[in-house]
Amino acid sequence: MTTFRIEELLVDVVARLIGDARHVAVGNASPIPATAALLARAQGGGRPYVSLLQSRKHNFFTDGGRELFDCAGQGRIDVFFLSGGEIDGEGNINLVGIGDRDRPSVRFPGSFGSAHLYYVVPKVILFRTEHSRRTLVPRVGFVSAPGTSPDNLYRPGGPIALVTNRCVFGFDKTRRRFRLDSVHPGQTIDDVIENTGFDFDRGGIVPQTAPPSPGTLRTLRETVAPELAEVYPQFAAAVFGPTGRA
Amino acid sequence: MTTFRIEELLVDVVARLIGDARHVAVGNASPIPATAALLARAQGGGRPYVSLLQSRKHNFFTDGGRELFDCAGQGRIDVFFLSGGEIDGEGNINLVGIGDRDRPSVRFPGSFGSAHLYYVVPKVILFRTEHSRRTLVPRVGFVSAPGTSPDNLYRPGGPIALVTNRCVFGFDKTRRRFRLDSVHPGQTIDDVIENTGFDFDRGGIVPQTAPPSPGTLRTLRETVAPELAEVYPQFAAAVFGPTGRA
Amino acid sequence: MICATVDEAIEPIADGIMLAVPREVAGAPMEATRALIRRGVKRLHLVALPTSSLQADLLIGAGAVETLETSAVSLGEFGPAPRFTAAMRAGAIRMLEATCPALHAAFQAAEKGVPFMPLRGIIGSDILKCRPDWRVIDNPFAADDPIVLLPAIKPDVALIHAPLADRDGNVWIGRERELATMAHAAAKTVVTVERLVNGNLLANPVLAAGVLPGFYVETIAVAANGCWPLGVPDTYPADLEHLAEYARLAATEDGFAKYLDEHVHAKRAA
Amino acid sequence: MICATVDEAIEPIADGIMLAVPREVAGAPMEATRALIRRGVKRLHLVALPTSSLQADLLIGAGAVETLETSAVSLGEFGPAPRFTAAMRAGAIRMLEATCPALHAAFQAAEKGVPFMPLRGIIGSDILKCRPDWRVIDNPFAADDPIVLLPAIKPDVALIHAPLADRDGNVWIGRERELATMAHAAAKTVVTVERLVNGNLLANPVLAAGVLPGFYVETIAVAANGCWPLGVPDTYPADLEHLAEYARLAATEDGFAKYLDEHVHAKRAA
Repeated sequence: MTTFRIEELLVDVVARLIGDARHVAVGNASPIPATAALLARAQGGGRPYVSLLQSRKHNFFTDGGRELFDCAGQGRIDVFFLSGGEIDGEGNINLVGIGDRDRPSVRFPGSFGSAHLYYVVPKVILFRTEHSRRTLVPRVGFVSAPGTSPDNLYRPGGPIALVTNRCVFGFDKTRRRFRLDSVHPGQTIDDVIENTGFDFDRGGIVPQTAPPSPGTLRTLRETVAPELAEVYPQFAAAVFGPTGRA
Repeated sequence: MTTFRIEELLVDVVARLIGDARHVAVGNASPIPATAALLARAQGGGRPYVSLLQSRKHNFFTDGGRELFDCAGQGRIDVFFLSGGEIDGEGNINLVGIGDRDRPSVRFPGSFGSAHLYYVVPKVILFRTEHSRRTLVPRVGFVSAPGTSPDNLYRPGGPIALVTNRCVFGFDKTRRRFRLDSVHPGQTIDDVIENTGFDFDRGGIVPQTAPPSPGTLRTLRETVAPELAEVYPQFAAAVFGPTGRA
Repeated sequence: MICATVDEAIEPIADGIMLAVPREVAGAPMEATRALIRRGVKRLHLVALPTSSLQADLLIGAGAVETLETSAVSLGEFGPAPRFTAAMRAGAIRMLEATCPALHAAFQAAEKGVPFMPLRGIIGSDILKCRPDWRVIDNPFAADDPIVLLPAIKPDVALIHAPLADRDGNVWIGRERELATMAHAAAKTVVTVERLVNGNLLANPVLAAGVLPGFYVETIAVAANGCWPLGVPDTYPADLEHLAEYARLAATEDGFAKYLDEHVHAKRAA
Repeated sequence: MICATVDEAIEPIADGIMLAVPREVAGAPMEATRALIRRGVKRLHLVALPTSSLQADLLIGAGAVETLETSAVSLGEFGPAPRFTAAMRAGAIRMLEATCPALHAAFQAAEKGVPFMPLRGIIGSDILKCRPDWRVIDNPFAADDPIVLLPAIKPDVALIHAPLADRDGNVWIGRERELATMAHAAAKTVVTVERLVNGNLLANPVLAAGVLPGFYVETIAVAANGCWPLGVPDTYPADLEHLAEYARLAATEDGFAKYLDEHVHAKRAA
């Protein structure tokens, strides 16, 4: 059996969640989602269109910083990635802070585009490698963007899954809860329960997260890694080796 | 005394109405206002900025067709020119048509930007060479844009004057009426009354429109005419001679 | 996406759709317009952003337009647009009166994925009486301050012409930014270009500033001199003699039919 | 309008004004920012469209900011923005939370001369609780469809940096279109550029597509390498070593004071 790194597993998981899409956009400082989008494009023979906001070479917007949001508002962005300093069991994300609003005990950078993109992008994939009771909480201290909205609110988009370094949660929009879909190799369901601050659903049997296939690993290491090196040199070197190849 | 053409008189009249301004914009198919704007710029040593929408060389907009209107909405366009198939005594202009709206007896091209620019540009100069009861009417058949608005309506702009081939009317915003300011050489007050379909105010003595000074004519013929030739070749040739010089 | 012929490229422009076209000076795709008339396109809701000249007049005269939404149709220095004027006087088309910035704002609303856009002015104009679909509300940020709201215009197809495109579908539109807004607002965008270039237009930062990215573009076909007899900004001027001839002929039904026979149905030799 | 020095160019940026600056990747005018801090600018309402990194952190650390309006402040791969984080935890600045597209839309409202702009999303976010100046209305074009209205943001001054300008004040901004929107929205625009070029940038149609016309510009000064240690798109990259050093030093009050002494008050040798 082929050996692989956890990053390669996560990239494969995210690429499968992307599925069939026309346009995937990835924000700044998101090497694993960016790698997954490039993998999906390599496996899809050029589809989806991939916009990496951190890159000039992989960024096709020419109408200024607003174009990503306008484009998403038009329904042209099928997949986007969000994270959170805190994420709770209803899919609410907190990018602002914890404690008194005027003198917070913890301050995060800010909400970025989440309070718009979370509503209008059909497939939002939540990604947070640190899976702990510090990050996955019962109730976020500040709702930068809510996981669900009342039926009368215009909301074609929202979360479909939460990927961590321990497992993959699917999101059930109608039950407004996460569902444990698979546990990564080396992790147990108990590890997940112990390190998750919110309740979640799970079936009787929870499968192990499927490892990336040899073909996927080859594409990743031979085709994607060199492309990635332009955008995330440190990450590409660390995961795939100094030449951008494993 | 220097001889001059009626067009030169009208250009001089309009240039004086422009007065001190930062940015004058002139729409398409308006050779006399365009010439007046270029004359004002020549006399102002480069001020005002002049945007001739018909020209590429004298058009500084780079944000598409909307920029003129956005720029005017920002309060950056001080002077603009409008006309009308019909103009009435309250300064209402009709660029749409006469008669039943679904089967008009007369149809004009349409309102263009008048229903916005007439409201937001501080100095709108109405210009219509044909001065007759057909064009200057008691009440327009369709209000493309009204001469005045109720006090509660946001309206920093509006008409300041109406220039025709017979005279200059000033517009009194509070009285919502035109006032005969001067009559062109060769015309009498009776000519004006006879050919005007609306009532207007006038003082006891109505002066003759001042002729362009020799200096103005020199600037017009030597400096402005060559610039104009690029934008309105036929007009420049007709008024200033084939070389663009009188 | 890159089509062999203009006829192929215009396939997305079906009968009865809302079709957006640019103003006459921004590159009106006349070759594609003639191809549409040859194909016999019908019942268009034609939106000219914000005005039109020969393009709208031809489509109206050819009976392709059911509804016209624009701020003005005119041949400029060549006078009124004769087929538009005749159709209006005969009550042959449904006219949605507008004013230029209202159309720009309504396209920007669609571009931003919002249902409406506010605009100053308009109140007191009879245009409002023709537009029950436009609303007047009180500005919630001030007291006693009425303002117009314009519903978003989301065309089925935007039809534009540009100087250059590359094989990835990126289109160089230069200063004519409303062409990008039209593409952003429309579900699909059909493009004709003077020529295709090798390489990627986005690779050059100077060119990239004037590029419409390919992911907005449905089909592209080369149509050299494709705006004739109108011009393309900074590329070639309008054919004034031809436009004068059009104004002469189109003044009558018969003359217009003759024009169609000569210049539309009989495909013009380049 | 063309100034001899950056100090002269920034004169319109008075204490207490609303100052708009671009996002960190669009060309943040750092030389002008250091000049403002040397001059001791105070009580700014700083609007970063839509986010900021070193520029906002420096101004906050230097005590120049009274109110901050932006969607996020971060040093990206170098971690949290330390002076911003410290000021927030100490309650030292007034924070107006936002989300990126809301700021873009609010600048576009000012650009269009309208009092507000609608935007989807936001409802249900606690950002609304921090923004009593944002309104929720029922979309007049639909039933039971709440939507947010954002009041226009009209900065007193927009401060931007670009690669090129000509002596008529035309500025080449390329793809960074929000720099044009900022200039359109602001009462005055102050520009630093890498270099001045001869001739008129609008004369070349390819360059013209990326030009901000001079009539929006109040002052221009040359500041070669003027975004250092941040980068200018397609021109030069950020100085990652220096940013790492900043993150290290700015983690403490004393370290930040040391940074100011070394890199701001002691004018950096070019």
